[in-house]
Amino acid sequence: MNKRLKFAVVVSGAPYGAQGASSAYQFCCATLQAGHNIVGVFFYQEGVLNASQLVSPASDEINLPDFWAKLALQYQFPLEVCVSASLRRGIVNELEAKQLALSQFNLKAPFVLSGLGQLAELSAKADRLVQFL
Amino acid sequence: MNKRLKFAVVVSGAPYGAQGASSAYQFCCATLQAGHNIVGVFFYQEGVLNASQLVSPASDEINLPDFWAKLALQYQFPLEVCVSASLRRGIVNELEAKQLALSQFNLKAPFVLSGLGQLAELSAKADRLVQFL
Amino acid sequence: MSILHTVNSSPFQTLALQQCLAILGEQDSLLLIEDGVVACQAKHADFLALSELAKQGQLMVLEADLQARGISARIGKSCSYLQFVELVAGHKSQMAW
Amino acid sequence: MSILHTVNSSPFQTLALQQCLAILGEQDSLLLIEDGVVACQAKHADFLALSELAKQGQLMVLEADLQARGISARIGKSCSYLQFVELVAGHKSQMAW
Amino acid sequence: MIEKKIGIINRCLPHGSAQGRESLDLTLAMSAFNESLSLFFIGDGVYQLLDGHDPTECLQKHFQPLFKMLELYDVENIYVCQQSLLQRAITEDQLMIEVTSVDTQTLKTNLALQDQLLSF
Amino acid sequence: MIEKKIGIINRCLPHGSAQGRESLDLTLAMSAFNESLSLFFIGDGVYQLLDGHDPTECLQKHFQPLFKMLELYDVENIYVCQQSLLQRAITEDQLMIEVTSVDTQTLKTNLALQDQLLSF
Repeated sequence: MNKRLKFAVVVSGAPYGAQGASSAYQFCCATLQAGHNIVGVFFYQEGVLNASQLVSPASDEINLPDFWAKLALQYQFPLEVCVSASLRRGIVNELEAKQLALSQFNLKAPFVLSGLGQLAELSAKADRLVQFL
Repeated sequence: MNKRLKFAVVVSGAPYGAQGASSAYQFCCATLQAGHNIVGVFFYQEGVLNASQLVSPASDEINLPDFWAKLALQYQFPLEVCVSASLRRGIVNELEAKQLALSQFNLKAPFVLSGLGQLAELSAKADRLVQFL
Repeated sequence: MSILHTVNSSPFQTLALQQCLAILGEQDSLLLIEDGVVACQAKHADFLALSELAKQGQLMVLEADLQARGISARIGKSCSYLQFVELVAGHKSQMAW
Repeated sequence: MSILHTVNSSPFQTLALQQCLAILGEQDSLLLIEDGVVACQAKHADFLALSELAKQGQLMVLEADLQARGISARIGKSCSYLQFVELVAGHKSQMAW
Repeated sequence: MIEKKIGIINRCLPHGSAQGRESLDLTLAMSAFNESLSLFFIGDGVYQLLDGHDPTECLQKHFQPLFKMLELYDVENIYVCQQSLLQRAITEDQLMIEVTSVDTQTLKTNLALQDQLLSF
Repeated sequence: MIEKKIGIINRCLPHGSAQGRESLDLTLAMSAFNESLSLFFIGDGVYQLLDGHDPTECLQKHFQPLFKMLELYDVENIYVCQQSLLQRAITEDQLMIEVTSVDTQTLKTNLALQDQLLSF
């Protein structure tokens, strides 16, 4: 078997409408299956929409935010969501909602809003960085 | 002056990340300024994201969902949002949230969730149909 | 009455412009918007075909989108959002590329 | 150690493949994913250049994406998600197009 | 009032984007309200109809079987660009539904007949 | 541990998508944590730097002035593809910041030096 490597994955695509986020998810599954580690997945640009708890596809379709959440919990890696990219796209956690005087929020656990510094940290930790558009 | 025409506008692009929805908004403003009527704007595909009440850009940026809401209220035309395209992208109104057992919702007033039949109706009413990707 | 084609992507990024030109009818018009406006500034594979269209008066470019990118059109008629509306009014249908 | 380029769009839709081939280094590899997989089935402007790359063993195609679209590759090595992971592991960096 | 002719244009590959699937959704839904729909498959859009999709492994919805519904819903004007098929070495009998294959000139003529167009 | 070299690649026009703006956001933010950033402007990406953007009328954010911050943040490796400039008849003095213009071979070499790449 090859050397165990640490992967960081950047997701730039929405969970629905384009395939990139699904490809990223399948790539993460394969990475773990191959015995490598995932140090974290960073969601940026349209990718932040993966963190919505309101995504509700029909029953014959996959719910990608659910899939991400389960995989991250099972393998204990963080799902970091860029806060500034999120706010302008309508992804808000409970705390931000309060500060912005919004009556609702939609960030799904265990996704967390974080700054681009977190991406820098993942990048520093990782042996390989992979991006999905 | 030219003949007054009835316009229907289809928005297929997200409020942020791509320019199409902004172009559609500016087109609608110009349409009204020219003395034409808008029978309605239909939001489909990524366009449904324009209907989120959680979109919270920085103060030096425009809030496109707000802009749509104000224009529609001022000129009294409907903002129809395709319900099936919405649900899979995480746009949910209070009623759907209850039925799906979701604790939160994010549809902004006066946007309304509606079926593709509404697009057929707008199409039948309109002298011109314009789409923004 | 004919089709108003709108192209919103750069000819250096997508083949939308090329494919649009291939099925553009004799009576149709083409309006470049958003990133599509660069097609009338830079030399790309279809610049000659586009120039021909401009000579026939069938090529328009959205001024606001040129301005946004700091470029000026070498071919085509510059057009405001109001003129965009009247272009739609003056054509039977619109086709978004 | 070199770059693994991934192209996810069709050569009939975007110029990503063409631009990727223009700066692909001698030691680099190219993996076609998502809509990009059609590049190894249909005859497009860069099919010849792509075939050359395939002959050097530097062209891979994601099997799952071929299957999704009901097409088969005429050039390039077919590859699973697991092999995709090992390709990333075997290169210094990845560049997404 | 005469019913408007609506042309629905498909230019994308399946699965890389949701264009094909949402175009078909729209077509089936609108066919209940408008009997003058025409579908156009040009460029990569012809892959939508190429029989044999299997998107399970890449987690996309397998919507191709729904094309069979078009006939039941009386959507009969289905035009496919001949040149796009040729360019991709796809023959008509590889397509999963019956279509009318048209040359560029006929394509232009048929597009010009439509009152409204929607692109996917 | 040696700091990783990160290459940030810009291939898009400004304003039609948020690519340029979000690439610059990322660059400025990451520069606080990593001093080995290199920026690459290739293809339509060179328009990001072409002086004179004015996106007010099309409702987009005027982020171009922020490119001036790169110098303050010590981001100094800024490579622009010579051929892309030439193809668009843009000269270096029309760009709003100082850059290193490179030919295709140098571009390849510099890209190969990076440990990680991010595309916009």
